[in-house]
Amino acid sequence: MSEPILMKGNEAVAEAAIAAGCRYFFGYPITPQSEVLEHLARRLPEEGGAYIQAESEVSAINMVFGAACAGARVMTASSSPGISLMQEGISYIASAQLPAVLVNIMRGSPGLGGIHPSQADYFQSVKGGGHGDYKLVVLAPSSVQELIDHTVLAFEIAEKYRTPVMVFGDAMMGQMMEPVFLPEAEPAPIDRSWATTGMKNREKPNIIHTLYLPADDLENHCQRLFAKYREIQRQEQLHTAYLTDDADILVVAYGIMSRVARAAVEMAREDGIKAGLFRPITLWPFPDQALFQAASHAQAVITAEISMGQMIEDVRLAIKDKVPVELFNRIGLVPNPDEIYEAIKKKAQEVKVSA
Amino acid sequence: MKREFLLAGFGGQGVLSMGLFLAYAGMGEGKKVAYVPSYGAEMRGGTANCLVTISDREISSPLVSDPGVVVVMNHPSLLKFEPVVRSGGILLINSSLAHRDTKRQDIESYSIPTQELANQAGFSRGSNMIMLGALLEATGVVDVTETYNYLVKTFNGRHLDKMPQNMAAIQVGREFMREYRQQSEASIAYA
Amino acid sequence: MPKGYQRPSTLVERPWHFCPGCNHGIVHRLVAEVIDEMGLQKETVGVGSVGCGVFSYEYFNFDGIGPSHGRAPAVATGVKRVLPDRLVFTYQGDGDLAAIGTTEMVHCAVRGELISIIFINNTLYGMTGGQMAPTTMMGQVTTTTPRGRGQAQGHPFRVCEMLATAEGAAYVARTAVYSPAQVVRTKKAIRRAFETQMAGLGFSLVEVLSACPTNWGMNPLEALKFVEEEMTPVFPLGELKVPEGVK
Amino acid sequence: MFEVHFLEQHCKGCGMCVAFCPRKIIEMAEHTNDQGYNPAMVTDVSRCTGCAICAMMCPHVIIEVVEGGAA
Repeated sequence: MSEPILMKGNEAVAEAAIAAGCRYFFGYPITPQSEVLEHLARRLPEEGGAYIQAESEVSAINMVFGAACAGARVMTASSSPGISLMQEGISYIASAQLPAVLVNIMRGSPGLGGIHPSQADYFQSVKGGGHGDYKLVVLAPSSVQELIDHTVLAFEIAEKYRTPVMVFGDAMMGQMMEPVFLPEAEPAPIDRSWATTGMKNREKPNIIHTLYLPADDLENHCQRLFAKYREIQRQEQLHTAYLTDDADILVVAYGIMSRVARAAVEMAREDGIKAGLFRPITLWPFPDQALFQAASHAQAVITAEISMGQMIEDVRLAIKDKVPVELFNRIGLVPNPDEIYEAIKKKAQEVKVSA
Repeated sequence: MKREFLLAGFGGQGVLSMGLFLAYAGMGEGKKVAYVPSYGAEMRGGTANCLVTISDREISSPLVSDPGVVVVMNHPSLLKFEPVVRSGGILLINSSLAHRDTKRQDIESYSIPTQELANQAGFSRGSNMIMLGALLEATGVVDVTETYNYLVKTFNGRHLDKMPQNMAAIQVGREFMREYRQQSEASIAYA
Repeated sequence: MPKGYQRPSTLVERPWHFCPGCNHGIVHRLVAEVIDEMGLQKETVGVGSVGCGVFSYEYFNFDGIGPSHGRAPAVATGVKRVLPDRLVFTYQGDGDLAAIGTTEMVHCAVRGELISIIFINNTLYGMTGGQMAPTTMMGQVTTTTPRGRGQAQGHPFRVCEMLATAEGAAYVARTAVYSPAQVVRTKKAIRRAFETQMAGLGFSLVEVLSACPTNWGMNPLEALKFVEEEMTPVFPLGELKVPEGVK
Repeated sequence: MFEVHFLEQHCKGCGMCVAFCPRKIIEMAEHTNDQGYNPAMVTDVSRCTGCAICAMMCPHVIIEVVEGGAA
């Protein structure tokens, strides 16, 4: 293995895309993800690819649509308000069954919000965002290395199922630096005989569209999409469970919050409180059965989020309201571990499991 | 062994590059590191601080509420971050811009006139490296020679033109801190 | 002059969804003829639009994409950057191009993107039932300007004149199809647009003034007369910009 | 000299070919096609010069003019 490189999250995403064989990027500057653009504006021409700074996120996502139609491995990145503008395009990409990777370096919202770390786009991406019956695969890395690994994985899933995949980061992960290893191999190329590349040796034209005027056609189309989504749910769920087997208090957190929560769980264990951490890595498909399992011993569940509480709804659905689920949350910052630890301690006393 | 460093000052003082240097130094010894910058609203001239963690094990949280080592490069940073130093930890104060010593009794604290030292060293923009030298001496977190070799290898020719100046400033900072500690030990011995 | 006429092989033989006398069909055919003549059928990727042009991918016998409303120039940009040697064009109406898709169209031109836009101007939204478009003329009655377009609804948008100021736009022309002579000119303009693109000279756009008998409430011949007499004074015909390479 | 073929079932009876034929040899038929339109037809093909203006103006691309046939 080669030497590790110290990299900022945003640059890591950009380099991971290149390592994954992505040569086309279309984006629009927005804090706190602009380094992704800046890095690729420099690097993609060196790699024989194309970078365009679009006139808006609306344009950027449609350039992604076009490049994906043309059979390219393609990515865009933005931050919350920009991702909102891309929702229309995401719905079209999902319906047209195009592979594309989207990165959301989340910032505080609603509205212009702030430029601080946030996890408030969970509903937007996990539950829909764009119009219509579609699903977006959402990956939630928690370190700079995982930003890299999950960007590569995102391309693999996107191409395997011909579907858009989103990678969640946040303002802190975009800016923080950690030592990383870049992947050595890019995902294997897939069959792209469906792409609109000009007919060349084909007799029949390839058509990529999202219009199904006869009701039957639309129903069949949605059924086909959802057969694919069910397959993704079966095959692609990812999570980690840390000290959950005997956990009285189960903390559920994803992304950067799962790192802080893990430290809080360690503090609790040192003090004799049996705490555990369940971390969903795929937010859709949500690892609900694994979470149900991980909560089997729990007397209480705390979800820790940098939002007013969004994932908590999926957590409640997953554990079927067997035990109370409460929210620990902060807005505009990543809390320190002791804040979550205090919440664990308080809960442990309430349910009388504290040491 | 896990150590957290909070470095704070105003934008343009080189606080972030001090943190980066520290992170690279940790990597040079094969340790796990995390570097979290936090910017003010302004890109230049605003407040700047960063948190660096160097650890033998996987770093779970890159954030802590009570870092063991805190560097304050100006007075507002002293006021803001003096209270967060972990009890028994180290506070390094840039006395060129902070107007008092620490009021806390439960920590080790050193006041370093970084600007004056930088001027004497003929590298007036090097106060951050003076402070870094003092920090390395006070904490012994890394082997400085190893760091130098690692950086030369990592940067692969880039940014290396300023390395001799930076290393000289770091050396001045280290020597100042060494004498500072000898004197304080001596004065403790007298008392 | 060659005699006779055969359908271009680049057109799929199927009934159009267009209304009787709608000029979309003529323009579709001209695009297909030019692509046939240039031998580019297997090298072309067409990008449609939303509106009456929405089914263009079903009529052309080459690779086609149906994008969202107004975004065709952005989609075409994505295709062209990946496949720089293909002929990539969009086919858009005035609602799609001059209202919701103005940004995409303008910036495509400004970037000098090597794509061509075939722009159908029939002064209103045809597919949704004849509402006012940016190109609706002053005093013109539409379903959303029941008393005629007035000051309160703004003024007609002259796309070609605006785009001609963009340095990236190499070929900009406005034509019509209300007579055989104009049909010939339109075909020549489409060919020049495609040649501009394939020669790498810059962005190209052909605006075709087009009759909408149904929503104008006219018979097809009255509608052609309306284009000639009412539209051309507001939207003057001609080549606004021609690069040296295709003259 | 020329044959004028109409793809009768695709004709929408707009009458543009009728209006633009320089020889005035195209008319709308009395009968309707499956779509319910009166399709265009040639009345006296022997007078056709093969100029193909009918095809040029046809918005539904249903006309082909080919050389040959019984003169």
